[in-house]
Amino acid sequence: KTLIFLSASPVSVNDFLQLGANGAEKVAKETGMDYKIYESSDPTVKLQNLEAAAEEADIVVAITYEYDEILPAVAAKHPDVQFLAVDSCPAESGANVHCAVFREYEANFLAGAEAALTSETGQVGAIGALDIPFIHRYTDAFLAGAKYAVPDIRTAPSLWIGGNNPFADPAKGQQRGTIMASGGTDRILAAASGSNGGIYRALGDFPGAAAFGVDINQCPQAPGLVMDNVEKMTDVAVENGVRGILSGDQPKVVTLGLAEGGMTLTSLKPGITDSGCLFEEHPDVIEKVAAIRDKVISGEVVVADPMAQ
Amino acid sequence: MSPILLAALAGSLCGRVGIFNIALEGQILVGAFASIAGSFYTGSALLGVLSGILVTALFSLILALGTTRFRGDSIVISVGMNLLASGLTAYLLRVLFDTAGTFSSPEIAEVKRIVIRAINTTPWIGWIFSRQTPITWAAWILTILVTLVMFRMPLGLRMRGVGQNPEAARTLGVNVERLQLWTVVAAGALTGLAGAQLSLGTVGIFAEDMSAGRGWIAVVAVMLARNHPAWAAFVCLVFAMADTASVQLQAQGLPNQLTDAVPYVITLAALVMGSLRNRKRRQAALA
Amino acid sequence: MMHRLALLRPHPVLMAILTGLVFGALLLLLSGQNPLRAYAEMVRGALAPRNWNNTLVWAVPMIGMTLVAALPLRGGMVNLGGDGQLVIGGFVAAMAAIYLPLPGPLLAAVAILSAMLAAGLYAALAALGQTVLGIPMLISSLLLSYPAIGLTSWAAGFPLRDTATGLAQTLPVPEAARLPMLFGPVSTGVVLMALVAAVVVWADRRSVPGYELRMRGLNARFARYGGVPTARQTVTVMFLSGALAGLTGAIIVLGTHYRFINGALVSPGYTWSGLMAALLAGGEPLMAIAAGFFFAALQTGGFAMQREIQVPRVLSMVLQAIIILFVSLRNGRGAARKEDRS
Amino acid sequence: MQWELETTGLTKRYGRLVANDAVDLRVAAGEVHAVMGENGAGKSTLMSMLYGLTRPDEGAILLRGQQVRLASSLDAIARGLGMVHQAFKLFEDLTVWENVVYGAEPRRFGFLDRRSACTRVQELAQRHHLAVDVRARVRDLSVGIRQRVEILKALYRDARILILDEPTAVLTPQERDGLFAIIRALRADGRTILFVTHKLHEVMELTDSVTVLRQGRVSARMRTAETDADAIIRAMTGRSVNLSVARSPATPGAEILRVEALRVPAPVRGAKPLVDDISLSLRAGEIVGIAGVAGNGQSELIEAITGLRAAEGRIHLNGQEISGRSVAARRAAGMAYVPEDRALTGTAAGARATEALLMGRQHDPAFARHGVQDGAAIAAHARDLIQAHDIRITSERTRVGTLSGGNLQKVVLARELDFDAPLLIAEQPTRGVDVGAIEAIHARLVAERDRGHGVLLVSAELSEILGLSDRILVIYEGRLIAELPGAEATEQHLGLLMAGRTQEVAR
Ligand SMILES: Nc1ncnc2c1ncn2[C@@H]1O[C@H](COP(=O)(O)OP(=O)(O)OP(=O)(O)O)[C@@H](O)[C@H]1O
Ligand SMILES: Nc1ncnc2c1ncn2[C@@H]1O[C@H](COP(=O)(O)OP(=O)(O)OP(=O)(O)O)[C@@H](O)[C@H]1O
Ligand SMILES: [Mg+2]
Ligand SMILES: [Mg+2]
Repeated sequence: KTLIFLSASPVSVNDFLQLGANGAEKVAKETGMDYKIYESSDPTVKLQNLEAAAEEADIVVAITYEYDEILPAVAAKHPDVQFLAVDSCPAESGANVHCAVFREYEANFLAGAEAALTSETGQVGAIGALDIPFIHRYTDAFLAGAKYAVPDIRTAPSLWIGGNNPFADPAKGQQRGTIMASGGTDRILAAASGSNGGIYRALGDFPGAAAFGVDINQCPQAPGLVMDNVEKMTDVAVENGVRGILSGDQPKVVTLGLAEGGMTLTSLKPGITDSGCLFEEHPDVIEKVAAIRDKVISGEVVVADPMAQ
Repeated sequence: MSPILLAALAGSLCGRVGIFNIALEGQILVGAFASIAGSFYTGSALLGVLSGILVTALFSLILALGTTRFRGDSIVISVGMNLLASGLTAYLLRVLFDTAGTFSSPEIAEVKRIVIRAINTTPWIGWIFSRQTPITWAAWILTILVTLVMFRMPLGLRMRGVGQNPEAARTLGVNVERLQLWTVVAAGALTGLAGAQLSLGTVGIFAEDMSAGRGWIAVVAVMLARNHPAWAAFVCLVFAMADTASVQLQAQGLPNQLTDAVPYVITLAALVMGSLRNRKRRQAALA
Repeated sequence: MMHRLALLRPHPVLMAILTGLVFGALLLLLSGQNPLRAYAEMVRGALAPRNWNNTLVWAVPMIGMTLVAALPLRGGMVNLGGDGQLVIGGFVAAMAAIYLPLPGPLLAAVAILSAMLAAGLYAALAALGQTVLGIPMLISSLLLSYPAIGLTSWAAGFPLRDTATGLAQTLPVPEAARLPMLFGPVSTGVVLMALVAAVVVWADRRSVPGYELRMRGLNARFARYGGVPTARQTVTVMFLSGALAGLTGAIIVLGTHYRFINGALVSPGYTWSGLMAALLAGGEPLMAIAAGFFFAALQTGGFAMQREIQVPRVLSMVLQAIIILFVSLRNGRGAARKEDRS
Repeated sequence: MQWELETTGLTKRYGRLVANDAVDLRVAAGEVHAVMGENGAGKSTLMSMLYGLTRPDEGAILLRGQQVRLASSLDAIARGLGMVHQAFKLFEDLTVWENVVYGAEPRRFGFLDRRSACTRVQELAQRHHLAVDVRARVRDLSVGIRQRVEILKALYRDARILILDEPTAVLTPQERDGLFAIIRALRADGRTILFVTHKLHEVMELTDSVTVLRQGRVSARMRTAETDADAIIRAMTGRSVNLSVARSPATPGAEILRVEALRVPAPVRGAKPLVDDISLSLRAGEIVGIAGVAGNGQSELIEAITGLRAAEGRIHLNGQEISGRSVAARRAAGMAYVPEDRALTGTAAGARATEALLMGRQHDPAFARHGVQDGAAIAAHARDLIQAHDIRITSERTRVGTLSGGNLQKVVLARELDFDAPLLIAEQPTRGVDVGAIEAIHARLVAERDRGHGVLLVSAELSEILGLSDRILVIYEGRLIAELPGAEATEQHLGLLMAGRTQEVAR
């Protein structure tokens, strides 16, 4: 049997893609399947790769929203191939399409709370790669969490990287980071993928300032500058999804949030010691954040999905 | 803005000797890559910057030899170089560092920034003057230097002559091709420094296509300034202010898709206004 | 004399392609790959019957943007604003198709025509910048791209966004407005583009405007002297060039994506590849189309190569660049263009 | 005897063409030495080898008996050679002093020493009586002054031997006299001058000895004092040539062209208009010559009439008002135009003969219907013209860039005469064309007139103006300053007028 992992951009461009690929590779090895990655970088090639994968594989894992449009038609043409859409779900699709999507806003909400609780200046903010609804799931939820934890916290207007290369322009990240930090913001969510590095460098010039990374633990990348990370466990989603498909009991749609362990903060992961993150200096805050998480899980606190607005 | 400024200096040098260089974008990218790689392998920021300068100077030999020895068209060569830079850096990123997208590593030694404590956190002034790398300060010194060389030194006189009338320069014993070649290579070194500032100076990270249009802005500055280095620097300054202002506009809630276009729209507006002023003059020229 | 020499040279383009392949092979060896295997995958990925469709799908916009560049180039002008014109075309096509209350095929036709009109007018703006204000078209066309990209991307991201998805993209285009499929992923856009390409080639060789444009490209002063209205010609040619970009954008939107997706028209780099193909051919349409097709095959093959043996597909970019460089060095082209640029 | 400058067996080949064939040149110290020959005889080639711009294939160059290798003009300059080229080689945007010191700049601490550069150039100019404002920009200078700048450049580099390639071609007789005074002073200063020219009387007036080239070979070497014009012509051409055109008096008819108050403003604010309030009239069956030193507005006047340049004022052609109309409309109203530069304006090097010969008639129903070209008709038309005008060309599909200058001029003439337009504007129609071809072109122009067409002739060649014009208009600094009947004009008289010296003429 063959498992093919489809990514709309090179996996190493984005940490959560890499994570997903790792998960796919792991589960393929475990279950004795052949494993391949098809990377694209363009909508047309994406379709070509999807079709080539459907021809060849038994299970196709397609990651990110970018496959929403084209997956249903291709899946319909290949009824014996099973598809797993990770991170997003096509609107209407056949029985051979399964989805694993995330409630990113839940974890970002917690990060915002943590930011507000640790902020010394009393001001937090968020920098996103692009001003698109999907990224508001990060930025808006972050600010909402801050307000929830510390009602009189000030929030800076969100800034965006933009330009020719929003997901990989660290220099612009540095500029945005500097501008936001100079304005007195000392906790900043960096939701800009490859541009994040620049945001971290900027904070190096502002003693006491710290950033929140996304997707994986980014603390080692900028020691002493990252407070915590909003982790998106795409590897878990892929592994569980593939196993479920193999055993035949994978539901049509799985949404993964705090409750399912699909989204988390680095600080809330069990057994974390050597994270390199700043949160380790604030065990009291982490306790409070953990309490908020429990409330979110229990439904006592409802986090709004910014994309649904 | 110093990467753009350095690239604009390079562009005006090339323009003065009659070579239209629109490969600045690619040259910056090569410089950014080479200096990161140099810094990574040597562990020294200085060596990293030097390797950025050296490699980009070598890279610019394509344009230098292409337009002089092989009499190719500078636009075609430049477009080819831009593509080559983009492809080659991405390819080498995979081959050398086994990664795609961005490359960062603790082993990359960054250029230290000069922090002026007193104004460090002051808005505007702090953003502008504090936390600048030596490269940025060098860029301004180089602007003065290039302007001096261009208008106060025999070398500059020769360069201006070569751009205006290569045939005349040749009869006076100036080796036109050699002067053009070295000017383009020197300009390549400047863009290498620009790339070093972009990657090593600002963030210590290399990202694919991280030049992100900065070379094109430099081209525009050079054209607006008609190859005058000091004016090009002025245009860069205006552009940088427009860019910073556009971030402020973002903070006011304007979507980034619109604010991104602000510097270009301002440039266009400046062009239109400038030519409206000169319009009468031109009407006398060929209809 | 010079011309005679150029004719005697043995297939400079072929030599350049060979040199490019040799360089590419060296790069492949450097990274521990087998060049023969890689090239074989590339050829298979581009030309094998199974993949032929993919190449075709890629070639349609590629050739469209090649013509966009070639048309002005034929007259010694450069249009660097293809990206802006392309997104305007794609955006207007999507808007017309989504919001105009027209029946079936008429809707598609109106969408395409309005895309061509809008993009053409936008390109003509750059031409007017040159003829009326004296702003070099090279620079005005490039600068005009940014607001076009910004505006459409904002519109797709905010007021006109399809709120059912998390993306900056418009609503889907109604079924009726979509270009019918021919086979596989190949839509009737292929036919449309082939027709347009044929018209361009024919007009270049047989029509009076084609003659006037060619003469202008050879010597702008001569054309003016002979009564060619060069200012009006500049505007017309840029309008047509922009209209072709608009058509390309419309074909992508109505034939492939079925909506306007932010970034999807610009990110494949059709504009720059097309410009290179056109430069490679010195603006001669038939050669340019061949070059565009060649690049499309190269790029499609590159993707397949990456898929099959994980060789980074940026290698095909490198190949393209090296071929371009060698052709330009060997031909020393562009002497005619210097006239207009000064 | 020790020669100041000597060449032995100097040979230069361009492919199969031998531009210089074993040339032995001998120039004595302190003399003015003329080099003569027809177009293409190899004069410029010889001079550029002497100045190190072109490397000889064979032979040697000797300076004061020493053989020298001149790898570049730098070598030549270092050995005391200076050259003023047929086409000036100046930097238009730079000042006079910058042009002069270029490549050998005085320095102070590595910087350009502008003050000492200015004073040195100023002193040099005064010493040699070359009046020129050293701080002026070259673009603002007249041709005569530019030539002085060129001479200054050579003197600044302390040239002992000065090469002047056709220096008088663009000068008025008065400017020419000024140049001759300068040359004599230089000779008195002990310098040697090599003087290339086509004009016999200049040779007789100024030079000490003459070397004549014919088809790349030295055909004669003589002392000026011991020879005469006829001998030189025979050495140049191998025959006697009569350049005067036989023609009957004009019979002017209806007015074809009327220009009223034509004005072309200057490209920079505040400067004088290029064409300043010019009115003129041309009748059927006459040739009107416009005489003037190059750069006095004649090119701009013609461009304004033909529609290539925007202008104020009114122009009537054939009774139709054409001011403000396009080039195409003006051509359609009955205008044919042989431009001054056949390669830069009159044709495109990359165009095939069919295409070059079609220009201007591309919309003619004979060649195109509804915008679609009739290839067969176009080719047939091209073949007809090639045959009728005896254009030496391989086929009608050949690109015209491969033609020699004379044949290229025939292409332009053939096309424009074929319009059969009532107005023919001919600008420098024989520039750089050899003697035989000149005779033929002059005959064509007269034939046009005799067919009842009006011919507007612009030429810097006084003999051409005098030989062909029924009426002569003199243009000076953008204005028409005199009109005189062709029969009454003399070279001396015209020369003064062209220099703007109207009072002296009146006296
Ligand atoms: N670079 C060149 N390549 C090929 N042929 C050349 C070149 N330069 C000169 N020739 C040819 O060599 C011959 C001699 O030319 P040259 O310019 O020396 O003549 P000339 O006597 O100066 O003529 P003119 O009176 O027109 O100035 C001509 O036939 C010319 O076409
Ligand atoms: N720079 C050059 N490179 C190559 N060939 C040249 C060059 N200059 C001149 N020739 C060739 O030399 C020959 C003579 O050219 P030139 O222009 O001197 O002729 P001409 O003496 O003006 O013409 P004609 O004898 O017809 O009046 C032509 O065949 C021309 O193609
Ligand atoms: Mg000649
Ligand atoms: Mg000559």
